[in-house]
Amino acid sequence: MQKKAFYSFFNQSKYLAGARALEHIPIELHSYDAVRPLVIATKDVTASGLKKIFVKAFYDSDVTIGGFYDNVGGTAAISTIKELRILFHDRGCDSIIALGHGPAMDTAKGLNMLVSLGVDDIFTLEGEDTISTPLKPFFTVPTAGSCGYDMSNMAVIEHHRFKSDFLFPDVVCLDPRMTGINDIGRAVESAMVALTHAMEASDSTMHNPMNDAYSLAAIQFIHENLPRALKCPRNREAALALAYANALAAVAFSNAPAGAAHILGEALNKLTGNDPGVCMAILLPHATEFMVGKDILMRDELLLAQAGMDAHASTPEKDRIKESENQLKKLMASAIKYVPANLKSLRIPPYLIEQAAREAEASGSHGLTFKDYMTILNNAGKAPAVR
Amino acid sequence: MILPKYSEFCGRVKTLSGASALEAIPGELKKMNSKKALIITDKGVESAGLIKIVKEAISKKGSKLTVGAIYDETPPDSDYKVVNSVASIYRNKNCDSIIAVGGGSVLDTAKGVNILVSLGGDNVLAYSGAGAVKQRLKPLVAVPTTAGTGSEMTLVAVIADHDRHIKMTFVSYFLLPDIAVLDPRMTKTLPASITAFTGMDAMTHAIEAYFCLGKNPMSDTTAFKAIQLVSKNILNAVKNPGDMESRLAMANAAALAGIAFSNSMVGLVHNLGHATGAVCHVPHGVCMSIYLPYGMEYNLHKVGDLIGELLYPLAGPEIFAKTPKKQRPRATIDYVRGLNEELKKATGGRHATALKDILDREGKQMVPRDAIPVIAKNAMGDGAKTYNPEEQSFDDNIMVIEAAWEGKPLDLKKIKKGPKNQKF
Amino acid sequence: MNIDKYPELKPGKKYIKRYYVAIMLWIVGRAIQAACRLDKEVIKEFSELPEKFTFSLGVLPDGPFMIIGKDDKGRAKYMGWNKGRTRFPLEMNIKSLEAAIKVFTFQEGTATAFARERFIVDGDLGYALAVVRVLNIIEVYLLPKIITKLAVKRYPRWSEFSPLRKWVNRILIYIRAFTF
Amino acid sequence: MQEIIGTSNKVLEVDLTTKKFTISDVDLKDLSLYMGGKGLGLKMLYDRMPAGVDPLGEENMIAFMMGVLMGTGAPCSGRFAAVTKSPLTGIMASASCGGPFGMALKTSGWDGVIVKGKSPKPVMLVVDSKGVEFRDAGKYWGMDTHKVQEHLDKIGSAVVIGPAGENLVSYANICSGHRFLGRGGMGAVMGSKNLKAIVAKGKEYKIVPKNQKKFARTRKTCMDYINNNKVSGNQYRNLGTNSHVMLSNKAGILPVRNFTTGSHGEAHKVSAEVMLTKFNAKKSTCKPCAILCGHKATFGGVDRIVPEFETTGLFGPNLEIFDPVIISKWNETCSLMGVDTISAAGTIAWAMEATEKGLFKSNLKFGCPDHIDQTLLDIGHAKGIGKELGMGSRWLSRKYGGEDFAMHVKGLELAAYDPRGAFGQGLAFAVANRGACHLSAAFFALEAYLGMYAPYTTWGKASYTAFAEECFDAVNSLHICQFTAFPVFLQPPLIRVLPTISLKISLSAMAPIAVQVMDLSIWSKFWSSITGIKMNMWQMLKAGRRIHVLERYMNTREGISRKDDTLPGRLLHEGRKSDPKGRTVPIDKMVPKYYKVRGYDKNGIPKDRTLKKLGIVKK
Repeated sequence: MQKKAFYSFFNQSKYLAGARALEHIPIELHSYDAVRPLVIATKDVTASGLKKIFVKAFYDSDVTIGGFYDNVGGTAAISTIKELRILFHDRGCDSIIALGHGPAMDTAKGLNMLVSLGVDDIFTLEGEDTISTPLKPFFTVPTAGSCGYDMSNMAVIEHHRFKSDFLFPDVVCLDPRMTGINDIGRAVESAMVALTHAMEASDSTMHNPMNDAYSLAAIQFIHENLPRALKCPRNREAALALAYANALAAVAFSNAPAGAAHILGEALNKLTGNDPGVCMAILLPHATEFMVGKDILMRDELLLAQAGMDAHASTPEKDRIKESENQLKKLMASAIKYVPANLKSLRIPPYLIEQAAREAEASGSHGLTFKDYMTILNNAGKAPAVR
Repeated sequence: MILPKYSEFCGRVKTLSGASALEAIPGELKKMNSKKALIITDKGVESAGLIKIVKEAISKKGSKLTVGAIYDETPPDSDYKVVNSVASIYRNKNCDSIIAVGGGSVLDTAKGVNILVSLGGDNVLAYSGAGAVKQRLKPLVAVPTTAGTGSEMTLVAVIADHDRHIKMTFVSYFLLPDIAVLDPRMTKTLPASITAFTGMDAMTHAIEAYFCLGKNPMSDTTAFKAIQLVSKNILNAVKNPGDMESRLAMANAAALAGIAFSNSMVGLVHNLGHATGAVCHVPHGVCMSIYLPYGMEYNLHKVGDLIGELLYPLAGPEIFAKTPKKQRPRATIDYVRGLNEELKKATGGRHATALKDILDREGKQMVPRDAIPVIAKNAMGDGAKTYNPEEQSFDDNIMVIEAAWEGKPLDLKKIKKGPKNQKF
Repeated sequence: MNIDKYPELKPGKKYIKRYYVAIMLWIVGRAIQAACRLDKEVIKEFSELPEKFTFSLGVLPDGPFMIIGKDDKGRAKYMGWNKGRTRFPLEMNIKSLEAAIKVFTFQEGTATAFARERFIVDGDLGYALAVVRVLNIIEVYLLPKIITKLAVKRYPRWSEFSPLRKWVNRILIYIRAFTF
Repeated sequence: MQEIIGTSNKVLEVDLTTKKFTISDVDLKDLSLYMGGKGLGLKMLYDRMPAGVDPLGEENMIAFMMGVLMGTGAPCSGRFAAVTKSPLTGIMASASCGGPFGMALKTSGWDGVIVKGKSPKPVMLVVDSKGVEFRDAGKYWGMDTHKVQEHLDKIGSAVVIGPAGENLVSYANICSGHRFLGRGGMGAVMGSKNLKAIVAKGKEYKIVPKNQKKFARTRKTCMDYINNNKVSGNQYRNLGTNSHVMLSNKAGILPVRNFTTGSHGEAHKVSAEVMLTKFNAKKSTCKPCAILCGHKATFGGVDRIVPEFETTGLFGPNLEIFDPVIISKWNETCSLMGVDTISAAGTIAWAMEATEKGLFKSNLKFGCPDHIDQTLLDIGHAKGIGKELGMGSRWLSRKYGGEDFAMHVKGLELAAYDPRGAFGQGLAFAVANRGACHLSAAFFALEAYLGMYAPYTTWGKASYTAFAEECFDAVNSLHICQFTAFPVFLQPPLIRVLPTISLKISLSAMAPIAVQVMDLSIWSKFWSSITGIKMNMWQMLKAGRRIHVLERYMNTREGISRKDDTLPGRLLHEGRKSDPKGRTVPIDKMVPKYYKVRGYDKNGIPKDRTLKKLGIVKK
């Protein structure tokens, strides 16, 4: 570890994880002097009956839910946010709880900026560290669908990116009743995003012990629990662990530069509408392989997180990197039913793939060239359909 | 990884770490639009010339930050009167942020001051208790000068009321410092012995965090990393104090351990350690390093596997792989004992491994044998015991302390064992 | 947007659970009072607490509570369940009713509950620990071994806790607790 | 004059890179499997073009295919099809047009022309019976569609592109006479090949059906049907497609203010009645035609085409503008520039809303007619703001946000029907091969106008959509006007005597059977009487299915799958303001059913079994 290099690390969130976590929300709200949260949920929450559980959790507390908006669609839309501001003020709310996955969280973050900073057009805040005053208390209750973005310090609204430490949720409440998996495919996709973020955060040349604690924990969780979840989606413990992993990966992601697989995955998602989780999952093994080939360091702690102490200790030092690549491949293979093995099976036209590489280079946050990205993409394209 | 039925975790402190971490303070404070900082510290730190370094660092060119005032009379255990008076200084000089340079008491004082100046009022005791503070406070930067206590990561402040002879505790997540600065220059001047036991202090935090009742996934990984860093660097840091890299590593380890133990509470070692410190005024870290092996032995039957796992970060994969699973817990404990011995060598015997050979400056014994019952009694009233996997009654305490006094391993048969294999 | 579509939701009540916890607290409270006249350990613990010491154990945000105080003879006295706004030198609060249920159905022992941060202790931790020790003893008295085993870290041995003393006191405590 | 019996079965293949052309003969088997027109075009591209080519690259091909009926004088047969890979959607696009070029090419002895490659500098093709002549088109480059056609008139009839096509506006169209190969940005494909125009001299051959007697008989019945049917014989003939305005407004499926609500009090101002009386319009249609839906009028001193409904609806109410004169003016600008009015209007509507929401900077505002004409010119010349608007609403919304209200499917902007008032149309939009195409199943008419389906249920919608798609793909391969569907569906005796209610019930309850009793034999009779190859209506429908699945199959090779068969967020999440119930399209209920009917797998990919059964891939 190059501890000489300066690093800074931050994570705002407090995690409540486990049985009856929801019932702890009122007391947490209290520690912020908040008593009237506005709840923002995605459409599916009501449908899958989670709303009932959530509301019941507030019984016998002195917290009144100022409003339960459960109509967030596929993306965080500025119009929704503006409407929610009216609701927020009308009910005199003093805090925000986001329930569900991505869009709800982003909407909540947008609303929080709007109501806390009193701006009229949040797009003036676009970019990094544009906020300098704390926002209103913001809690999140992720469900199974939420992925490695949602609990990060970033919000994406209408393709505008907002990044600030004040956008971290104050409390992340992981309750097995909420994180239960009902769509395993979706769960796998989000786990893959988390895995990508975690791996690339721990691999990135700027890793530091603090961030490692998070990313390695996330990786370990996923490697231990994704297979369990695949075997039995009803397994609540595994589901909870995956949700936890997502939350931790989000932190690692917030404190490290985005990696190649992440950048390419997003570009492909934008161009073709394929799920980012799928794209990243396909690209990740090849991206890491490429990095190793470029001997951009990939550390053997990784194997420790993937395979546990005994496996790591019993593997001779020089083989560890190879081994952890195999471990990754093994994991992907176990999820083959939901995540195809190569880009070919997504049938993306070559000219779009090139465009993706070009956009990835333009984003420039990882310092790879168009050629590098193309090699990764081509490897991913050629890979055998069965692992 | 063990995922407990229910657990909470919060590491809400921005960490700046590196050879030039201090220089980053102005920028970070600027983000929180703060312009004028009050520096709180104590004489020791001042005389070690650390304040000079800090001042130079934060007033380097380009920084908008000015130093409003420096208060360096913080007593070894923080007093509420001091807090109130410092608060008035802060107000008079109308500062808008606090930089605390020093150990636990300095930071506790700073936390108290921060409460007063942010929430108003002129007596800090009005805010004592759990969760009395419910708002974000003014920016507070913690610059630890001993790589060990990890107090820069804790949400508790203990402020004494010497008139009534009580210690008021203040507990709130808003008491966490906004920024913790880990800069090797701050720990460079520590003498070997102190480096040794503060290091072991951090080690103890981490190890106990790893097997005590409040453990949770994140406390595990942080503790794991901390142990790794300490066992890799402590000897080096003691032998050649100038080695910035291992100094920084130790500082990081302390911070990580701080996160770990403030989230998963700590047990017997701290319990007895606190008591011993309170009764015989032995430095915290010394007790820690002595009690650590006993703490593990005492809980062996409940959390043996976890203790076994600890061999990995302590001794490294090779030894771990060589040792068969059944012998790992034992090996871990022996390793810690061994480490203590080595430190004893490295510090020329100043690093004690048994209570009886702790000596003060005049070289007379600090923990007399007849103090043991008093310590045991005192320990019954210390919170840490709650989180120890195994129940500890008065007699248990006596038994453990005696062993530690003698400095010979615990007789496992003597331990009253509850149900095996702790569930989390 | 039609904001009436998203009405505000006032918290409901979980009566059965509330009553259950209330009753448990009442029993424990009475039992402590009784034990403080019988069991030497309990008496010892209490004698070490300061004069006029009172503490409350309850569920946030608004009860039920159990308030125990030292009367002038230095013995524990059960002082009802209604806390009101008064503050006590020691307040041990369980964060939510559900958590309280977990504790009082002995799914989580006191120590586990502490470890899982179900409790908020306001006041001197030393006293709190004394109270916890008392609670453990009370549990030993009130409940059959199988259940108590779940609740405490280590069930007291014969040496510490002779069966004779246990049974005699158990009966007496039950009698005292439910008679006035 | 020489005669061609049935079809010439000869297709010209032109390579602009090498400036060479070859003549390939159509295999009669392919002809009977794919019928000609669109179907045959797709088949030929499928054989010639690999998957994943860049739509604007030189590997892309564009095929202009004449139907079997073309030139025989069958009613409403003056139409031809074009097929290519669209730069707007990145998948196959097909369009149909009633311009004079079709007749000319057919009577020069060709059933179609396929163009590939890229010419270094502007070029035009002149086609006669001998073949193709490459002429420099430098002097025509930059001319608008009408001016260039005036120049080319003395040579023959042409398909041309306007400035939009030259500037690769991704929804540029191709013009022939006053008619357009409207959707999917085929103009840009021609532009990318530096191909300004294709001119066919024509008048060299006479097309005669093989079985003249049968042909004449069929023709007569068809004419009767058309003239007696109230839609084709009255509504369209007298009012044109603008008659949809009031019908839609009544049914609440008229898009207003970028699909925020379904009807508007001022809609009558742009209704067909008002327009035609105001403009005292005359008929102006494709030839030969028996329905005569097109109209042109003289106002503002110049002859102008009266805008079709899509244009009126999307440039009118959807932008909250209710002045027919202005709308026709914009219609004119679009035609001159060679821009698809539907996509242009859709994109402008997005721009207006995005501007309102602060996502995008422009001077466009709902209800404000200023700037729009200029914007259209900018789009055509890819100047300033027009450069980006020319990329279509999908591209814009991906760059600037606002995907919820970017009204497109697979990149193709929605036509002027709000599916929240006609769920079947919603499904049709979602699964249509070329994107949000209103003609692929034209469900709106049955749901909202003729009341044969309950608009707010999902019963039988999947089966009917599938049936209609097959039948219309057949129609577009024949190739005959799609409006003949009204008479052919509704005029046969059986249907005519049945009360509507019984139709309604049978269609909704047992769609699979009900659609089988419809008498479509008219169309198949035409085809077989001309070619002399046997084909009954079942075979024709199967051919339709074959064509449709082939197109889907080609699209899935470009990465199309379940994720793309959906509707814009607005139609799924927020109800129309005009609808108190705030109903939205239950798309996820209908699509899986549709896949089942079609024989696709869960992910929307045609199963091997299906492909084999239809003979698309070898058994």
